[in-house]
Amino acid sequence: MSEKIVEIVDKIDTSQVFTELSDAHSGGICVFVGTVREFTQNEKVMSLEFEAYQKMALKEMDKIASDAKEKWKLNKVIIRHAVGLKKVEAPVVVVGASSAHRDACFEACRYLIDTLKETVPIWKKELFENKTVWVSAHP
Amino acid sequence: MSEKIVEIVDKIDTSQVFTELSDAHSGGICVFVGTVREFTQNEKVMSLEFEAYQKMALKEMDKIASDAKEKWKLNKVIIRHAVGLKKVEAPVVVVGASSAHRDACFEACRYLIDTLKETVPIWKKELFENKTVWVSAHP
Amino acid sequence: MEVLLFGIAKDIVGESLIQFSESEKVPTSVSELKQMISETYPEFGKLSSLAVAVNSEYARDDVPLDRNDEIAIIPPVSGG
Amino acid sequence: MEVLLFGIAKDIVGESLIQFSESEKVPTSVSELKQMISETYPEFGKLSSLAVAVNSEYARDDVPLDRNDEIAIIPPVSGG
Repeated sequence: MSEKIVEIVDKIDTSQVFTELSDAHSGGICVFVGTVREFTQNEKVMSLEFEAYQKMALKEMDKIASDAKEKWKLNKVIIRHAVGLKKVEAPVVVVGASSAHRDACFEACRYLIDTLKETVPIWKKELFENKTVWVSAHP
Repeated sequence: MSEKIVEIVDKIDTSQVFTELSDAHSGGICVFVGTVREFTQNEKVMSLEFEAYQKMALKEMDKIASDAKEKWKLNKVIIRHAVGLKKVEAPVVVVGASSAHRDACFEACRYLIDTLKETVPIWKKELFENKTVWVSAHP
Repeated sequence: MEVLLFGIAKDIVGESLIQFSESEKVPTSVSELKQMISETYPEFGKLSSLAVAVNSEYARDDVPLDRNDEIAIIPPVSGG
Repeated sequence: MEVLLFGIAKDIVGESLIQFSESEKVPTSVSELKQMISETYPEFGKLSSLAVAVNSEYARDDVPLDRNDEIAIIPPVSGG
């Protein structure tokens, strides 16, 4: 299995992620899943819509995965983001890493999601009952 | 679904953990899985055997889950440990938490595994080709 | 020259693409492109940030633009 | 009085239980229990740490022991 999985998909399946990151040299696997939350600042969210500049997003995700592998001693890394319309509770992003010891996979996992949110060209639109908002667009 | 899952099981199934921790009020889920590593200090491990003082272990795991829920704003928490003989790559422990924002679930997840390793009466025996070692027993 | 638009940039312009015809004045650098679109669509000035990608890499203001480059406006990202 | 044994403690004693018969001297506190088993089984003295649980809770050295308590020797834990 590949040491670096970087994907943009229509639907995220969380059931296989630990199997995907598992290997004989790892004692720990840390995974973060971002999901659609029902309320944002007390307003009820109907759904979220994700749009990606696919080609560039994959390039940036690959850079983040490679950077993480340089910063920490990791065995496998995964960054998978969903696009399209997502309902409450749906998983929208999965990042994770496996390593011999747990420090590395915890730190790397945090780095993966933090950096993804800063640099990967993916946009999230919140659909409320009476309006839609592109998240972070305005100060 | 219960807000706190604390279990000792014979076999860990990692495929449902994100579903178990998912809820409408969470935007993030962080999960750590501990697995059997093939090499320890350059010696090849055949398998690991876990033994628990079940009654007390469940009590201690429940305390850790409750403490985490007091320290951070968490929606759901899971601590699940396996007992018995485990082969290389097998998952032996799963800890995780879901929360509105990712800081809380990351910090809580780390706390869960660190504290479990310190206080929960479970013992790990490493089975090498020619000997067995109770981990951490001796200085 | 074509400029790809995503997220709120697409909403501001009302298209998923800005096309500069052969006869039009085209921006020769990232900074010129930013200036031109902000003048035509003042809403861009209200965004938290505005980046440009050239050939699917973030490009600084002084990067020159060529007709054959793949150019994209990158409004504030919000993945994850 | 019975004392439950786990992990390496079970290996040291060669049983999963230490039984004190009615006629025997029984330890009256956690510290006395620790002292008694370390004298009978010197291997306990070589462990990184040695704890005792009374009624499935970690118990400090001054905790008194009763015949009806569930008592356990807790060698260094290594779960996870």
